[in-house]
Amino acid sequence: MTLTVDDLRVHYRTLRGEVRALDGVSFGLADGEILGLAGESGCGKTTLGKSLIRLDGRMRHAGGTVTLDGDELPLADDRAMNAYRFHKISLVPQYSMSALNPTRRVGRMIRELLASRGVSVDTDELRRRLDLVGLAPDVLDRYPIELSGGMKQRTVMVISTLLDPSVLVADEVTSALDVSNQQAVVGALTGLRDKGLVTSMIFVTHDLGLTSHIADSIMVMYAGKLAEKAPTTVLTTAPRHPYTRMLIGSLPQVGARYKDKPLSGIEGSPPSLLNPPAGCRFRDRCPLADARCAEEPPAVEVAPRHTVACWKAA
Amino acid sequence: MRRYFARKLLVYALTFVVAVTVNWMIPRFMPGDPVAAMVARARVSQPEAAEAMRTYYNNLFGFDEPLWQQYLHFWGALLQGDFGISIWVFPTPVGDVLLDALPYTLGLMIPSVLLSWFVGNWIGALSARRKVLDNTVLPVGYVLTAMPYMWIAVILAWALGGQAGWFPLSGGYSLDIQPGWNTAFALDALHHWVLPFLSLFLVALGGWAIGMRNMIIYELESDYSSYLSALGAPQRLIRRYAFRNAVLPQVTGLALQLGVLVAGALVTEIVFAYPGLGSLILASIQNQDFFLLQGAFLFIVIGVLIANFLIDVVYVVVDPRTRTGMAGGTS
Amino acid sequence: MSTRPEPAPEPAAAPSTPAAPSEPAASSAPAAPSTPAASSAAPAAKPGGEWLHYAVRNPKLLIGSFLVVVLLAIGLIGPVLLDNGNPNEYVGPQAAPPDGTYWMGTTTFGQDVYAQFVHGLRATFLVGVVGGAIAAVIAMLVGFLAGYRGGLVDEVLTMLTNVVLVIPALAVLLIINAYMGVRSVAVQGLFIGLTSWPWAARAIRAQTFSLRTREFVDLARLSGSGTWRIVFREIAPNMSSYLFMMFILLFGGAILIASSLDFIGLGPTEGVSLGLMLQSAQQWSALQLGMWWWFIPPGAGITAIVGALYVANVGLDEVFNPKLRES
Amino acid sequence: MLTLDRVTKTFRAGAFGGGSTTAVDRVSFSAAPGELVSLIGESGSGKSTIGRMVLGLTPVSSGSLTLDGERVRPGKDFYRRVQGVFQDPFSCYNPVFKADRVFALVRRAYHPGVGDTEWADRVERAVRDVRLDPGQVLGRYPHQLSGGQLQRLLIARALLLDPRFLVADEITSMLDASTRIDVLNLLAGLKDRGLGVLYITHDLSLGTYLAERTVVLRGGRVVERGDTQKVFGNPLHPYTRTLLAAVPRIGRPWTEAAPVDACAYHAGGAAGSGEDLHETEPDHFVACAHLPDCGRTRP
Repeated sequence: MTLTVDDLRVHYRTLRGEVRALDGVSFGLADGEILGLAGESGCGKTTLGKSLIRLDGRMRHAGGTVTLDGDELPLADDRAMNAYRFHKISLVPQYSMSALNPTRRVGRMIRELLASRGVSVDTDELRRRLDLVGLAPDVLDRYPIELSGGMKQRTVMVISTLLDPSVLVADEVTSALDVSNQQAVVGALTGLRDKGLVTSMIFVTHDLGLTSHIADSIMVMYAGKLAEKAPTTVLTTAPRHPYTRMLIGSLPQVGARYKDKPLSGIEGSPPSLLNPPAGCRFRDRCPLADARCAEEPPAVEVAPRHTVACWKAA
Repeated sequence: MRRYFARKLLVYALTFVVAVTVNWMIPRFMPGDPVAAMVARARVSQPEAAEAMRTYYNNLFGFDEPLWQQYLHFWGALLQGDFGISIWVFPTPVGDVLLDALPYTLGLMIPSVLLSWFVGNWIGALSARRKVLDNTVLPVGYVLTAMPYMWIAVILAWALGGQAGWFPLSGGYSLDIQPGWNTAFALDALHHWVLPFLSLFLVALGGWAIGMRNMIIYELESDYSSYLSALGAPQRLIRRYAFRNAVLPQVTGLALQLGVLVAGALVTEIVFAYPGLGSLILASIQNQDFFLLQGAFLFIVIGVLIANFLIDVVYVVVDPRTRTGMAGGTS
Repeated sequence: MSTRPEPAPEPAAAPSTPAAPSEPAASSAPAAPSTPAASSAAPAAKPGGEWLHYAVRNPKLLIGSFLVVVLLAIGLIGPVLLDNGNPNEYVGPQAAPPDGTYWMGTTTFGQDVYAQFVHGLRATFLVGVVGGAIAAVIAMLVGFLAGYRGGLVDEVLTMLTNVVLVIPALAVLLIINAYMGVRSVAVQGLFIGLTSWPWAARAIRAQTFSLRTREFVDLARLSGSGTWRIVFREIAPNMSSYLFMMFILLFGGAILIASSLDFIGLGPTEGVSLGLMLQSAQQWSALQLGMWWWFIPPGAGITAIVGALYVANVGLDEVFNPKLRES
Repeated sequence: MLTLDRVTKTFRAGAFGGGSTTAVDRVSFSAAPGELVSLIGESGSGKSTIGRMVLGLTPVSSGSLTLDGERVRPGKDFYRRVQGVFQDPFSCYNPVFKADRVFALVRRAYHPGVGDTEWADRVERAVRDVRLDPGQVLGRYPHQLSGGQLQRLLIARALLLDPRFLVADEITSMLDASTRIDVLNLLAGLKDRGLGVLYITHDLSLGTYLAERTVVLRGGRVVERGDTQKVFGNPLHPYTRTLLAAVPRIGRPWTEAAPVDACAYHAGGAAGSGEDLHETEPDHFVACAHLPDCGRTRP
C-alpha cells in the first residue's frame, strides 16, 4: 500500500458551525494504482484531495490518520507537511490555468521552486519530461500568458511530478476541457504512472464516465462518506450500492434516446453536512431504504477489493 | 507594446490639449471683465506697471479678434515658449520665474515620492499577514494618510523647528548665504530641505504601506500562491513572488497619485516658504498675477505628463505581460 | 490630499469556462461569501445576514463610524449651542491660550477658536458631501455607461476619464477658483466634484464590465428590462457595498482637497472652514508665535474626519471581502 | 419556425480599427415548432454565439435569422415568443435578491394587469410543471437552492411567458449527473407543448439523448447536420467521427475514430467550394472534409 487512509475526518469552520465535509473515510491506495474518486458536489471528494496536500485556513483535521509509505502524515501541521509535499505527495490542481506565476518565465519559476526545496534542476531530464507530455523545450523561456490553456495544464503536470512523488492528486483536471483534450490529458496522466514518474494516483472528478477510462479502481463518495469502492470494471458493471447504481443509470450513453427510453435521475438532494442525520445518508433518496437504514451502515468488504457501505448490498 | 505606447501618448497629447484649452477658456468665460478686474485687483503701486499691464492684457487677450483666432494665437505663443510676463516680478517672463523655482520643487518631490514609495511598499509587505506589525502599521498608516499635508508640515515645523530648534522654519536657504555651487550653500540648503521633505515623505508613506499590504494579501490568496504552498515551497519564495506581483498595481498607483502628490508639495512649500512652485502660486494669487498662475498650471501639467510617461516605461519593464503584447497594462 | 486607499480588487467574478460542479464553494456570488455545503437547502441566513454578523464585530468599522458620527454631531449641534452667530467676530482677548471660557483659546485678533472649529466642521462636512456626491454621480454615470455599453461608447468615455485623470485636479481648481470673485462652500464642492471622479469611474467601469457578462443581466434583458433599469436594478445592487466605499473615499478626498485650496487662499470668501483656519494661522504666524491652539485643532479635525472615514472603509472592506478578514 | 440562413458573426478586436474574428461563419439550419435541435460543438465552435444571436443578445453581422418569417428584434414583443435558459444557474440569479424575483420581473414586463392571487396561482402552476414543490423553492435566496432547482425555476420562468421557442444553452453543464437528467427530460417534454427548442451543448451524449436533429459545429462552421440518428449513426465528416470517438463511455475503451476514405462532400458529387453543405441522403448534410483548405488540398 502506498497510501492508507483510516477514518479521516476533516471539517470546515463556518459561521453556523462545523460542516463535516469529510466524515470518516477509510481506504487504501496500492502501489501503481490509479484510484478514481467520484461523486457529486458536496460529497467530500475535493475535501479529501485537499486534505492529503494542504488544509486551508477554514479546514480542520478532526480525526483519523493518513499513512504514506509507512509514515503517518502530520496533516494538521502545515510546516511539518512541507517535508512530504512535492517529494512524496503532489498535486495537479483544478486551477492549473492560473497556477503559474504570471510574471516569471516558466523555466525560471521551476528553477526557483526547486532551489527553494533544495533540489537542483536537471535540465535534460526536465526537457525529456516536457517532451513526454508533448511540450517543446522553449516553453521554459515563455511567460505563462504566452501558453495556451492546454499547454499550461501540461506544464503544471510536469512540474508537479518532477520529484517523482509516491502519490499524485489530480483534482478535476479535465473539467474545463473539451472532450478531445480530455482524452489527451488522461493519456498523459496514465503515461506518468506507466513510466514510473509517479507511483500511484488519485484522480478526482465528477465525471464517472471519464474516470472509468483512467482508473484501476473507483471510489464513489456520498455526503462525506464512502459509498462504494471497487475495481473499475466491477463498479461500472456490477455496482452494489443503490446510489452507485442510480448514478450510473442516470448517465445517458451515446445512442440512448429520450424517445426510446427516458432515463431517470435521483430525486431529492444530499443532506446538509452541518448536522448530518444519523444512519445512512442516502436513506431519504433511496428506493430500497427501510427501518434498518436508520442505523449507519459500516463499509464492508463484500468481495475482494470491493467495499460497500450499505445494508442492502451484502 | 507599440500599441500600448501609442495609446498612452494619444491620451497624454489629448490631455495637454485639454489643459491648454481650459487655461485659455477660463479667463474668457468666467463672468465679468477680466482685464478691468485684474488691473483693479492687482493693486500695482507703480503707475507705469499698471498701464503696461492694461495694454499688455488687451493685446494678449485680443478681445476684438474672433475667438478661434484668439485660441490660435494662444497656442502660437505657447509653442514658442512664451507664457507671458509676470506682474508680480514685472517685467520678468513667466517662464523664467517658473524655471528658477522648478529645481526646488523637483528637489523636494522626486526624493520624497520615490523614497516614500519604496519604504512604504517595504513596510506594507512586511506587515501583510503578520498580526503584530499589521496592528501597528495599519492604524499609523491611516492616520498619516488622512493628514492634510500642510498640517503635518505645520506640526513638524512647530515641534522640530520651533520647539526643538533643530531645523529652520522657512526658506530654501538662509538669507545670509548666496546661492552657488559650494559646500556651505549645499549644507544650508539641505538643512532647509529636511522638514518639507519629511512632511511629504510621511503622509505618502502611510498610503503606500496600506496599499501594498492589501495588494499582497490579495496575491497571497491567488492560485499561483496556493500552488506553491501545495508543493511545499517555503513562505520566503511565496512572499517574494507575491511582492513582485503586488508591486505592479502600486506602480500604476503611483501614476494615479501624481496629482495628489503635486498638490501636497505645493501646500508644503507654502508652509515652509520654500522657494518652489507652491510659493510662486501663493504669491501669484496674493498679487493677482494670473499669468504666473496659468504658467504654473501648465508647468505642473507638463511635469505630470512626463512623469506619467516615465511610469509607463517603468511598467513595461516590470510587467512582462505588456511586452508580450497580450495584456493592456495600466489604463 | 493623500494616497487614497482604494478598495481592494475583487476576485474575478463568474468563471468563464464551463467548470464542473465543484465543491465546496458552490455559489459564485460576490456579495455572499460561499460556505461549504451551502447548496444544501438548510434554511440559512439571507445574504445580508452574514455581512451584518461581521459588521457588528468589526472594530475598525465601529470605531470609524462612531468617530465620524461624533464629529458630525459636533458640527451640527455645536454652532447651535453658541449664542453668537458669526465665528469670525472678535469676541475675546487676543492670542489667549485655552481656558474655561475659550476652550480652544483665541486668535491674534481675539476670535474664539472653538466657535470657528465647530462652524468649520460644518463647512468641511458640507464640502465633503457636495464634492463626494457630485463626483460619485458622475463616476457612476460614466462608469456604468462605459462598462455596460462597451464598444465605442466605452472607448470614448475611457479616453475622457483618462484625460481628466491625468490632469492634476488641484491645479485646475487653482485656476478656476482664482478667476472666481466670490466663492462659496457649495461651489467649491461642485468644482471639486467635477474634477475628482475619474478613478472612481474607472473602478465602476471595471466592476460593471465583469458583472454585465453575468447571466442574470441577460435574463433581465430577456424579461424586457432596458439599459438603465438593468444598470440600476441588477448591476448596481450587486456592487452597492463597493459604491458606498467609493463614496466614502471621494468624500474624504474632497475634504482634503478643499482644505488645500483653503490653505492656498482660494477657499470660500465668506464664513469659516477648517482649511481657512489653518490658512489664517499660517498667514498670521501662529507657528512662529507658538500659538499651537490655533493650528492644532483644525488639522486634527480634518485628520480625524478623514482618518475615521478611511478606517471605517477598511472595516467595510473586510466585512464585504472575506479575503481581507484577519486570521 | 426558426430559420438561420448564412448567419455570420464577426467580432471586432477594438473599436478603433484593429483586427476582427469570425465567430460564426455562414451557418444555416432551421428548427420547427415541436422540434428539439441540438447544437453540438467544442469551445470556440460558435455555438453559444448562435444562441445569443437567436435571443437577440448579440446582433447578427450578416445573413438572415428569422422566427416565423420575422427578423429578430429584441424587445418586449420578441421576448414573449423567444426565451432562454443559460449555463450557470448561480450566475442567472442576482445574488442579492430572492430567487423568485425572476418571476416578478416577468410579471412587471408582461402581465402587469394580473392580480396578486391569480399571479401566485400561475407561478405555482409553472413551478409544479417543472416538478418542484412551490413551498420549498419560493421565497428563498439563490444560494439556498441547488443548481438543479434553480435551473428548473428558470424553465418555469420561461414557461410563464408561454413562448414559441426556447434556447437552452449548456443548461446542465453545471449540474450533477443525478439531477441533470431530470432537467433534460423536462426539456424534452416541452416539445409536446409545441415549443421549438435549440439545445446547445458540448456533450455529445446529451445531445443525442434529446434531439431529433443535430447540428455539429467547428470553428464557427457547420460540418455536418441533419437527423440525429443519421448524423451519429453514419457520421460522414472526420470531425464528427473524432468527436464521437472521444466521448468517454462507461465500460468501453476509447477507440480510434474511423478514417474517412474520401471527402463525402465531393464524393457525393457536389461541385461547390464546400461553403454550402451537400445533402448525401434525405436530411443528412455534410461539409467538405478539407475545410477550410478545400480548394488547396483537393486534386
